Amino acid sequence: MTATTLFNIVPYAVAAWLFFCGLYGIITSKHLVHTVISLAVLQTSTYVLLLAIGFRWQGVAPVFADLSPGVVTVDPVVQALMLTDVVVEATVVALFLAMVVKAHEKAGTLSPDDLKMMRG
Amino acid sequence: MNAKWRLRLFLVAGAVFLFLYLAAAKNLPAWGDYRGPYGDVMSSLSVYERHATDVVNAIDYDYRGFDTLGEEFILFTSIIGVMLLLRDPKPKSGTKDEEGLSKTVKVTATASFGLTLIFGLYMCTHGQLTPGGGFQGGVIIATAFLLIFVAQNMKSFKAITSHPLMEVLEAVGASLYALTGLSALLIGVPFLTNWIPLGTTGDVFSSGTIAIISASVGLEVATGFILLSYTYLEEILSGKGEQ
Amino acid sequence: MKVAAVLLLLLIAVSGFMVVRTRDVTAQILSLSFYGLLLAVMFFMFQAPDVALSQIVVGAVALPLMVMLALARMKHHEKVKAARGKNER
Amino acid sequence: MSPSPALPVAVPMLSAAFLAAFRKWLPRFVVDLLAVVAALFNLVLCVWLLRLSWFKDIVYWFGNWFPRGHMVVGIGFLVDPLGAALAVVAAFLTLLALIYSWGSMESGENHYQPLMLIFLAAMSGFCFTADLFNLFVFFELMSTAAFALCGLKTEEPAPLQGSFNFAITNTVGAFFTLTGLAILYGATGALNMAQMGWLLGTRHDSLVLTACLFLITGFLIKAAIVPFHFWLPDAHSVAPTPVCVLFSGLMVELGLFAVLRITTVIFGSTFSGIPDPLRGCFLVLGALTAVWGGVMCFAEHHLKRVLAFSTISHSGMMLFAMGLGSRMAIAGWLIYVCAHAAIKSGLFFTAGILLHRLRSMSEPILHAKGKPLKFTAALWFLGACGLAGLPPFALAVGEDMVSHSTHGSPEIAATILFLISGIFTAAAVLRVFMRVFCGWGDSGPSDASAQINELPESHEENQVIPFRLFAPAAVCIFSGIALTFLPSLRLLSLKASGRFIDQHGFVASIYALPHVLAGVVDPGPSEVGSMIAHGSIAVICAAILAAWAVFHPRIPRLLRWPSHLEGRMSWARQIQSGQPADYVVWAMMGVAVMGSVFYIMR
Repeated sequence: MTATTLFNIVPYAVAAWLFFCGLYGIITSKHLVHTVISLAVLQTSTYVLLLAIGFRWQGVAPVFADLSPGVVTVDPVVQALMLTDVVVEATVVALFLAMVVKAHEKAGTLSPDDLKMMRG
Repeated sequence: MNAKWRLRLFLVAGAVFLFLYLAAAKNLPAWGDYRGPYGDVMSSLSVYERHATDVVNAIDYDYRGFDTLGEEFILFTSIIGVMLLLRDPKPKSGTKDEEGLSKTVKVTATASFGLTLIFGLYMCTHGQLTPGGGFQGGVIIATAFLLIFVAQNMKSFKAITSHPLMEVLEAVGASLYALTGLSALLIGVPFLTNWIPLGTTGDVFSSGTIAIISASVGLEVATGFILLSYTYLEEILSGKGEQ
Repeated sequence: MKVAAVLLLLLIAVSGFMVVRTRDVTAQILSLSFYGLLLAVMFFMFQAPDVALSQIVVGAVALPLMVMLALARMKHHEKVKAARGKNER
Repeated sequence: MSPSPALPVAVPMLSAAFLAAFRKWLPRFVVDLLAVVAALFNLVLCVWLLRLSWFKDIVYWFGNWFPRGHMVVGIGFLVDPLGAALAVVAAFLTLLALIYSWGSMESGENHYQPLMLIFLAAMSGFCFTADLFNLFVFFELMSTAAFALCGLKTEEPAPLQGSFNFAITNTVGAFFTLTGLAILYGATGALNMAQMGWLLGTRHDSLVLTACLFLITGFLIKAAIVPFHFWLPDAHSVAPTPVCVLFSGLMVELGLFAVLRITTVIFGSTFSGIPDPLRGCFLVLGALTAVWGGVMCFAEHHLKRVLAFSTISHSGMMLFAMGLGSRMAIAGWLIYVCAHAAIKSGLFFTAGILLHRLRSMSEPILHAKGKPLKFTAALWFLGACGLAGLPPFALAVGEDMVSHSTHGSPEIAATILFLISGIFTAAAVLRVFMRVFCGWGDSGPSDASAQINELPESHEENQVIPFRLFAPAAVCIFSGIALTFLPSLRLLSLKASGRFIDQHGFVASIYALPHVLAGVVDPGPSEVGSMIAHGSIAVICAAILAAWAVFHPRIPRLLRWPSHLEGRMSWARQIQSGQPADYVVWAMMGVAVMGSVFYIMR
């Protein structure tokens, strides 16, 4: 494997690593809020991956307000896919946190080890 | 499974996972060598066809507007979910007032309320032209209202945000998008067709339905985030159970 | 440019790991906010101003704020519960 | 005049927004009425679309963005008979669920109806879409609505835990799917499934294999295939009855539908020259799921968990049919899915009646308390026969078609697996019937999950079962029978499945190219004799197994071993640990094993 091949997969490797980190956080979690934050980290992996896929070294941002038409841009589609995801992520995290808050109020604990209602 | 075994199994599976991921990455186009064609077609079309200079927003609110409708309803659903889980069905009256903050902070925050609000509104209405749009503008508007909470007291924050009108406005934001889509059906073209005259490129009222959709998304996101923060703060604000 | 991009990505990889390694939830809010900001910088660098804007408002501000609000609410609840317990005794 | 395929998505969304806005001012019955009307409207629309799609796929481009040459610029819907049939089932079940919960469901201040309608909108969009990212969006919308609906009864700690496990596992799955999607987008530069499949062609390098694996992982989690299944019993044991109906009746099967659509349209030519690892994985995982689900089903004592594990077992059989993959097998799959939706929903509604009248879901607590409920008992018994695959339930037709779609050892394997799945699930349901409705034997062993406290869904007290509860249960069970008598059911499903698994047909429809549909030979009516033999063997074995469990103290010690299946499977039940961390680890193991198989077979 040459240095160029290695260089070419750097962002993908970082995305894979972030996915791995998120999963690691979830499975070693001792606190439900920590679980939710780990899930948020897991999601950022998809941002890095999507952005890296649509990137061009010579490309500019796809905003033509001060550009003449015809210049080379980076891929606007992946950015469009990410844009909505970023905002939606926050509300979905809010929903998960609401579950955690309510579980804390009803069960009085935040450690997943103590929540064994569903065993068996 | 105890923690030790869980971690061991995970590390084994995780190693395979990383291998699978990197094996795929090896065959992806090299970093910085995006080959198209979807993105390039979009970049070249949207200024001519949609009179929108921000391609990302043209995709989000027009070419792939149906996805954004779905995403907006994900937002709507999670907010219903949060309210369902956390709202006290019988809210207590009485608001605890807090002094705490210094006068300087209060004045600064009140002053920045107006600025932030205007900035948010600007973003919502200029989505088709410059970076920004309903999603970002909406969150900024919501932040402006949270500044009231910091600057003034909880009472005025509550007076503004606890109103049932907030929920109605949120639903209006969500349904305005769907209604814009349906309006196209009435004139005989497919759902979400951008049938309003496109105007001059670079104008605030250009790009037809993109401007309307961006504004409705802004309304939905702003009210949604205000509702979220209010729902979380409600119990603390009312000082329930402390007497 | 290329060196800076690689360094930034490596920094993101490290700080992402730090976020999940931070066991104290209050400290985690700070690291999450910092991590969100780093991502926003990366988005700007990779020519994605739209996404960077939403990442700043959401990832670096709104998301940590949500976690903070949730923690505040849980703390409040615990306080109320403790107060109630005292009264009963 | 033909209806726009956008309407089944837009109308429930709009009604949901309207109901959410005015929920504080509208009287309860208006909210219920509007929700029911919206669901009914959707049902009519979907039936109409099904009829229209019969002769030609309906292709619909949102925003009037037709493809430019080979480049698809917008989002397209493609309505084909199989997808439309599932959309009809979705609307039908939602309608019945809304009727069932009419006036009840007090918790949640009218949040329930908007959430149900959004769930319906997401399911309809999921059945129709031809765009991969759009499929993901509807998947997420469906999941979000499901998480919220699952935690509807917020007064108990158990629902929150169940929905938290559900949410974490499914969201991790969604990110797997999104990663696979991003990789495919990087390779093809397209998001439309037809365009992706056409661009990929027979390419089968590591990129395609990994992308395929990650893409289907999210949907296999939704489909509750072993080892991705752990969330399902947790979610089902806490969700309100009408929500369980939608989960078991269709949401799980839609996971499989998405797997089928992706593997036929995008990866349809990938494995044409090389050994197909997907089929093998489907067959093995399907068989494993069918057996494991059946055994665990028999080991449970919480009524909703019993039914939840039986869904897992049947989901495994559906995956097995997908592994066989022929036109006939997929036709059988379609009938099996529809029949299963009807019968399982009927059983859940019946369980809901028990919960309403007797205020519990635990088998030991309910022992002999169901004696006065004659009609409910009859429905429960019919449901058990249906699960075993006894004619005239349509499940038998589906099983027959799947197992006769091949010859030799796969045919024997399919027949045996259908028997095992039918026997164990029906035995568990019959055991509940004997203990609860007949009062035979002792109250049976109790365990932690049987203790899950369940608050009744309504607070009204009545001595007769209200019509709104009984009617949906009866309608479901009897539509499971009525489906069998649909004229030329086998021919119709063969036509639908042939269109569905035809990759070139899909591409041709998207690009409006001419395409000749492959002809269908009318398979004629099924062999009633073998179906009856098969079904009766399953019912008799199930009854023996159930009776063995119920009367096991009276059985000589030497012959007691089958009853060990009930109650003493502690090692198996410990795997179901109730911790999201474990569930994620199991899912990772599943991904790792499947990935290894993919790479070794290449």
